Amino acid sequence: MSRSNPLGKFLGGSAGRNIGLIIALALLFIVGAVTSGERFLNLDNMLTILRYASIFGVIAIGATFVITAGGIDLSVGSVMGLTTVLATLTSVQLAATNSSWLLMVVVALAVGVGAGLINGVIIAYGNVVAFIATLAMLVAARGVAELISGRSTQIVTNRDFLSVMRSNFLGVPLLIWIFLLVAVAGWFLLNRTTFGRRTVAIGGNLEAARLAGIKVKRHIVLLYVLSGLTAGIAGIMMMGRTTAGTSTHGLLYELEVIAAVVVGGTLLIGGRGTIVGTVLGVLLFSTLINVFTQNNLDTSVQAVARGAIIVVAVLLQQRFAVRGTGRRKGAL
Amino acid sequence: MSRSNPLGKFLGGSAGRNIGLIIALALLFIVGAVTSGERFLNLDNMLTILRYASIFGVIAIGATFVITAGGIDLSVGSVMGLTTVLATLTSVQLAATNSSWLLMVVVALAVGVGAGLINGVIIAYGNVVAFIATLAMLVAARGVAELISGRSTQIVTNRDFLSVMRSNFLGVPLLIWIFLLVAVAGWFLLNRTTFGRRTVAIGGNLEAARLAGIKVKRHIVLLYVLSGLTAGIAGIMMMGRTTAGTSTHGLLYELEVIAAVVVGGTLLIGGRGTIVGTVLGVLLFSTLINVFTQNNLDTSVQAVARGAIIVVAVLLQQRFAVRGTGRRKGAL
Amino acid sequence: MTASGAPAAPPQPVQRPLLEVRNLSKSFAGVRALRGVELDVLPGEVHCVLGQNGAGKSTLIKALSGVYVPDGGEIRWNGEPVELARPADALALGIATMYQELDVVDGLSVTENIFLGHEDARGGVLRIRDGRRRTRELLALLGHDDLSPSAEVGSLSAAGKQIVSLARALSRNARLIIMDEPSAILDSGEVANLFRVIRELTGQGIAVVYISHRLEEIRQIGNRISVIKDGYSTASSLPVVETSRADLVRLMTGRDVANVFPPRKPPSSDAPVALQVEGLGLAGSFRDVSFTVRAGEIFGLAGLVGSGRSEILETVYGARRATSGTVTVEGRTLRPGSVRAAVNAGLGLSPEERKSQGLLLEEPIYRNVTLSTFARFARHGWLNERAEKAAARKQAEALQLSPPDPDRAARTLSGGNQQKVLLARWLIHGTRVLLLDEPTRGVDVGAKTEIYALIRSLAAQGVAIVVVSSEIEEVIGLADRILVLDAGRVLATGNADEMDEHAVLDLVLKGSAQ
Amino acid sequence: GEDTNAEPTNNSVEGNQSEGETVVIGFSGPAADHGWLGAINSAATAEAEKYPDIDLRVAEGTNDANLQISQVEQFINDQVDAIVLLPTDGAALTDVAIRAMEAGIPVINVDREFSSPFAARATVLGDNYGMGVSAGTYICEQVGDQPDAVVAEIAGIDALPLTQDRSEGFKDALAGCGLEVTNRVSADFTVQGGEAAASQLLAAAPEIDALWNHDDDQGIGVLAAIDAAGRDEFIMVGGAGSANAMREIESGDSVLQATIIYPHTQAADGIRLARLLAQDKAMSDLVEIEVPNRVVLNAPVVTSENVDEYLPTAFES
Ligand SMILES: Nc1ncnc2c1ncn2[C@@H]1O[C@H](COP(=O)(O)OP(=O)(O)OP(=O)(O)O)[C@@H](O)[C@H]1O
Ligand SMILES: Nc1ncnc2c1ncn2[C@@H]1O[C@H](COP(=O)(O)OP(=O)(O)OP(=O)(O)O)[C@@H](O)[C@H]1O
Ligand SMILES: [Mg+2]
Ligand SMILES: [Mg+2]
Repeated sequence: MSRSNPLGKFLGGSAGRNIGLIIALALLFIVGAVTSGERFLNLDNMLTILRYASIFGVIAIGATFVITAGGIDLSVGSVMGLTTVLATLTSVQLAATNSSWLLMVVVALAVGVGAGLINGVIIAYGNVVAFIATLAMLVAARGVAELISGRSTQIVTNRDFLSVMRSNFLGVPLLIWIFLLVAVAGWFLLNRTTFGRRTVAIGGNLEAARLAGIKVKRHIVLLYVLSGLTAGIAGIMMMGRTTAGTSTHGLLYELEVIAAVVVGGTLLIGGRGTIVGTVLGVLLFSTLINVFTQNNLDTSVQAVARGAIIVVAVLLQQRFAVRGTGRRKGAL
Repeated sequence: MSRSNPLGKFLGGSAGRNIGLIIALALLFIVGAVTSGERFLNLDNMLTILRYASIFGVIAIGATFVITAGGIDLSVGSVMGLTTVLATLTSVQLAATNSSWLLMVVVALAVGVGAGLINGVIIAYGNVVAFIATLAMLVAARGVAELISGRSTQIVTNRDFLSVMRSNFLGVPLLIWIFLLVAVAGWFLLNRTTFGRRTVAIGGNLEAARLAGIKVKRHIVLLYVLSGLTAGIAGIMMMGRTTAGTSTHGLLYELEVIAAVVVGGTLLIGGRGTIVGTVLGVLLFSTLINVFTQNNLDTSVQAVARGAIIVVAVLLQQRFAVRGTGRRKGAL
Repeated sequence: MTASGAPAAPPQPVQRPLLEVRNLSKSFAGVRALRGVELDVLPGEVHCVLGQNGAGKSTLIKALSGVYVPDGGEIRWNGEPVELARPADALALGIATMYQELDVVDGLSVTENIFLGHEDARGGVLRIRDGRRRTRELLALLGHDDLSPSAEVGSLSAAGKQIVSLARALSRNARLIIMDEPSAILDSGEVANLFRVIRELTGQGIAVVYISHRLEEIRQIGNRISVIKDGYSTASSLPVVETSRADLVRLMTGRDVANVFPPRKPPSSDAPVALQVEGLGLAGSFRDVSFTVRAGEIFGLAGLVGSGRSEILETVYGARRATSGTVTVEGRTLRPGSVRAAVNAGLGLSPEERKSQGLLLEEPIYRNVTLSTFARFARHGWLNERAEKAAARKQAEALQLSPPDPDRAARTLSGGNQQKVLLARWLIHGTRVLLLDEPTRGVDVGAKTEIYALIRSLAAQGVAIVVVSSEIEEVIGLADRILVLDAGRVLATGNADEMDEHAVLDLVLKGSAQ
Repeated sequence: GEDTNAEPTNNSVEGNQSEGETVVIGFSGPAADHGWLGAINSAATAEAEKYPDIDLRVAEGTNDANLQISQVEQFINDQVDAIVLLPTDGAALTDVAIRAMEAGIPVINVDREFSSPFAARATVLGDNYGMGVSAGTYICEQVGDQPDAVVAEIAGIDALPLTQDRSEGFKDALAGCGLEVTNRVSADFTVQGGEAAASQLLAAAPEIDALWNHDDDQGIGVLAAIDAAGRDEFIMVGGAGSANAMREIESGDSVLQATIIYPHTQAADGIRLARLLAQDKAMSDLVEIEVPNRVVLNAPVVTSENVDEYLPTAFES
């Protein structure tokens, strides 16, 4: 709990908070190493875990902000799908071929930001509870994506885009670098900037933040825009990874993302958020799937094991995090 | 807002709270009547809407209690699926044929209660946040259901069970009667019993409830048991309606149910719950789908319209409900 | 005070104590809140527990109510040692408690709140009519026939909630009622009412443990006094009549605190007008409120609970959108309904409900202190946390915040120190006009004097200050000018030294009688 | 028109194509949450548009049996002339289909079979088991000579009976040449699911000889993962038969060597049959004067040799 410990500080304000998760992750690695040995531990497999984690992780970073502020964004997956559909439209891809592949990136980001803006305005100015507003966006964005794509999968034909997205840097795929970059940026944004401070304040006590002169509504809009932006970034990564744009991208991400963030230690009621925890939560989930596959586990058995492991991870996380933070609210 | 008005009183404590929803529902009926005329307004179609609403609605009644207490139960659909699988096991059906079809009912209810008990204990005594605990149950129960059923659909062969479940009473199908019964019982339980008052208290101010000597943990367990019980009842109804038990029953119910409850006016942060609102919310959703089908709307267009209508319904509901409740917390 | 009257005669000393507390201790992570507390409560007495903020009073009563399980020591009830593992255990014994933090449920009605946990029910089914009847009886006993049993508690003012809380404690038919600062949010009329009820209770042999920072109240209602300092008992069961105010203060603080209100230094009449409020109104709450406050002046708003004082402050501050009128700060008219505009213009508000409106309880103290100024410690949005923390620490030291550790969560501070955090917030801001809503609620005598001195010195530095307080003598003692309010109407405005408590009360009562 | 003794109006191609009296056909299927189902829907609506005498009512695609039942009930209430039903679960929709039949509305069961023969007037099925057999047989032909060949499988949504059927057929066919599935993962018929499952599978199985992927739509993701991992030591067989997959096969430089067709035109066929039934017509090219009650579509293997034949009619996933 000591705040003077610099490592502890980095680990999300207090090392203790993440120790439980690190233990859970370590246990999982041991299980992986014991059951699959070299096949699990080799570099390629580690990169596989990270590549899988990266897209999901980028979205989770954005979601961490929203949840820290006491909100929720169920629309992330669906919005991600929409960004891929619009960025892979024939017209966009043609224009991108003639100008630059960056056009596709810009389109994806713009769509994400736009959807986030709509979410934010409905929530902050329409006073619609975030759960409902973003659930409506989840449904509607998927519908729009289907209409625009005619429910078909659009292939990425832009070679430049693909070769950039699949490039490596220092032996590590670009996707993983993007995740790292977004995570580090997210960490700084949450812990070292006024934006992050406002986010925590709003999640901790919205009324107090308002009375302290923080423009709460505007900030809430920005938070959902940020979440839309990370969905857009994830959309770009997804197009690179799957070479396709389709309305089914991001299907059922909504609960998984929130689960990773909350397992990471961010409070669902707001007021406390940890980027390091989110990254650990995401890694936990992706390592889990990897270990399952390595062991050729039956899908249903996987599901049962997954349910149990999620609960155990949270129990572990709490076991170590509760100390010193005293009684917590929202036990329910 | 007048509290002396008995109708107003029935409508969830204050008529105002539900007026917005009633208006939304009325608008929808007008749209249905104008676009589809007789085809929409006839009795058979009304019964179709209600039959569909009934299964979903029974689950939503249980969910209303959990949400009123500030909790959340994402596992309802998956638990419902599990109840149908276990109640349609060959051994159970054989035993039921030899003894009584009630055995299937008992098995379904017991499974629902058991799952709810596990949820409740993990949440109340394990201090695992409800979102995560029930998400884990959602995943795990589906896995168990798949394992037990071998992923095949089990046919209900018990004739007695089917003929009871499909009977009519006063020209109205049994399913609808069950929904009505559960709704009335739920209303009574929430508004006229100590259990209901304590549920509201726990959702409104958990600490205050504890200080008042309420056994909060035990009560929380009971709430999730109740939610599991309604999932079990819904499972029975589902078996009657589909003549089958399968792990895919109840797929993706989790968010829909919560949406119906919240659109109905129950606060997601807890402390206020309305059964009448939930019933209206469920009716709104099922009428919406009916009107869409009547008008032969494209699925994707339906999705977009649905997103928009949900937001509008909530805005309407709030427009009329905010008055007089003064400063509200949790605008986010 | 209208509630004056001789304290009841001390009960017979031969009586056996109802409650005995021996050497009680309780620690929280790193904080030893109690370390050897003694308490004896006799049937039918009003036993006052005194201590500074953070002395451990609330912790003691929570140990007596089964909220906290003590680490050591003994609690005896009727001579028998008891273990109180949960609130229900204490309630079952006959110990009912009014907690310092309002413990009502907003979404439930008055009746439902009062009987929460022991509802009038048969087989779990509520007997609504019986509950309402008993509620009406209780409310009548408390002199509040005006409260409807079916009203939602969330719609009541803080004082209304406190009354519900009291009714709840009474409804338990307890033999000991513990009241943790019940008067903090009550005006003098309500306090008189409370005392009448307490006398009726003690007349029936019920014991009351009474906690308050208002020493005059203790002299009026108390029989015996126990004093806690830093978790120790420094005195037990002193008879009130034999203990002087100065003794009490010394027992609590370990020093002498004199001169409660610092001397007035009214601003020169040519000081510029800092705040001008004209024709301000808020539909359904107050109307046509006008006043001006000059730089360096302290302006008080007096009135009964629910007269709309808090709402006036919040409306001036932009937290509520005025339906009419204007607010002008140093010549600039503010955009209505915008807190940001008010803050930018140099306005600061220390709100009435510290916990729900002021503090980020889980966040460290320094972040609470800089909540409206952290952007100043940032360049292009990039925070310089070191500078921020240093500034917060400096301000906290200037206010003698205790403990002085700026990294502690605000939640662990005692009430008085939480109030100081809010003041520090606006001091760092360099606010030109400070709006203080109940700045000394729940604050101990020592800290109160410090806060008074602080307010005065701020005024001396040219800050215009508006103070709302339910203690009329506080408004009169502190303010240069006063505005008296009743039910949202301005009754009078005048210089504070031309008024006294009785004059103000008379005004208010006449106003209400109309 | 349920009167089976009625003389069909005609059974020539021209006669069947000619406009008859307008028939209202209700169509309900699962949520189009992946490419093949999307193609099913599009093909069905496109087919209906070809006939001016078809008034097609499409209910919202859903994976909830309860909702789908109420949609069929709505069709019954409206007394449509025929119902084409691709049930989210065959057994779960059987009862309401029987009720429709009892109400005199012919039901055409598509893809996922009802549990009662009385529930449908005609049934159009893809052959899921046959698909697995085709895939397994093809793989046996290619790598059957290596007794320890590593065969991997990427299934679709594991909870669906059709996935079980496909895997069963695959297993049985492989057993014929002494092989078995060494690594099996399941995806969810989506591109992202295919990519995710495949990349994990490739990490878990460093050396593969043959891979069967159940669905070409998720195959886009599978191929992307294979490409990203730089693996090409094995042959891959697809499923469903999307145009995309066929172009890959045609190109000749892909690991994807073959795909097993699972017709996306089933619902479209269902609509045609529904129209014929409602208009009391028979099927051309059959001597039989009645529309047959069971049509099981073939699951042919498409390879570089015959891809030209299939590409023109393949669906764009
Ligand atoms: N839950 C807690 N966790 C950590 N420290 C606590 C907690 N509750 C109280 N404390 C600490 O225990 C000490 C005693 O607090 P307590 O609330 O009993 O004081 P008090 O005498 O009631 O003060 P006040 O007059 O301000 O109400 C204080 O130092 C406080 O900071
Ligand atoms: N949240 C609320 N909902 C409804 N009415 C309220 C609310 N808050 C205050 N009121 C009412 O508004 C009026 C003015 O309240 P306000 O709090 O401004 O008064 P006050 O003079 O500051 O009294 P107090 O000492 O209780 O704060 C009162 O009648 C009060 O009951
Ligand atoms: Mg206290
Ligand atoms: Mg006030």
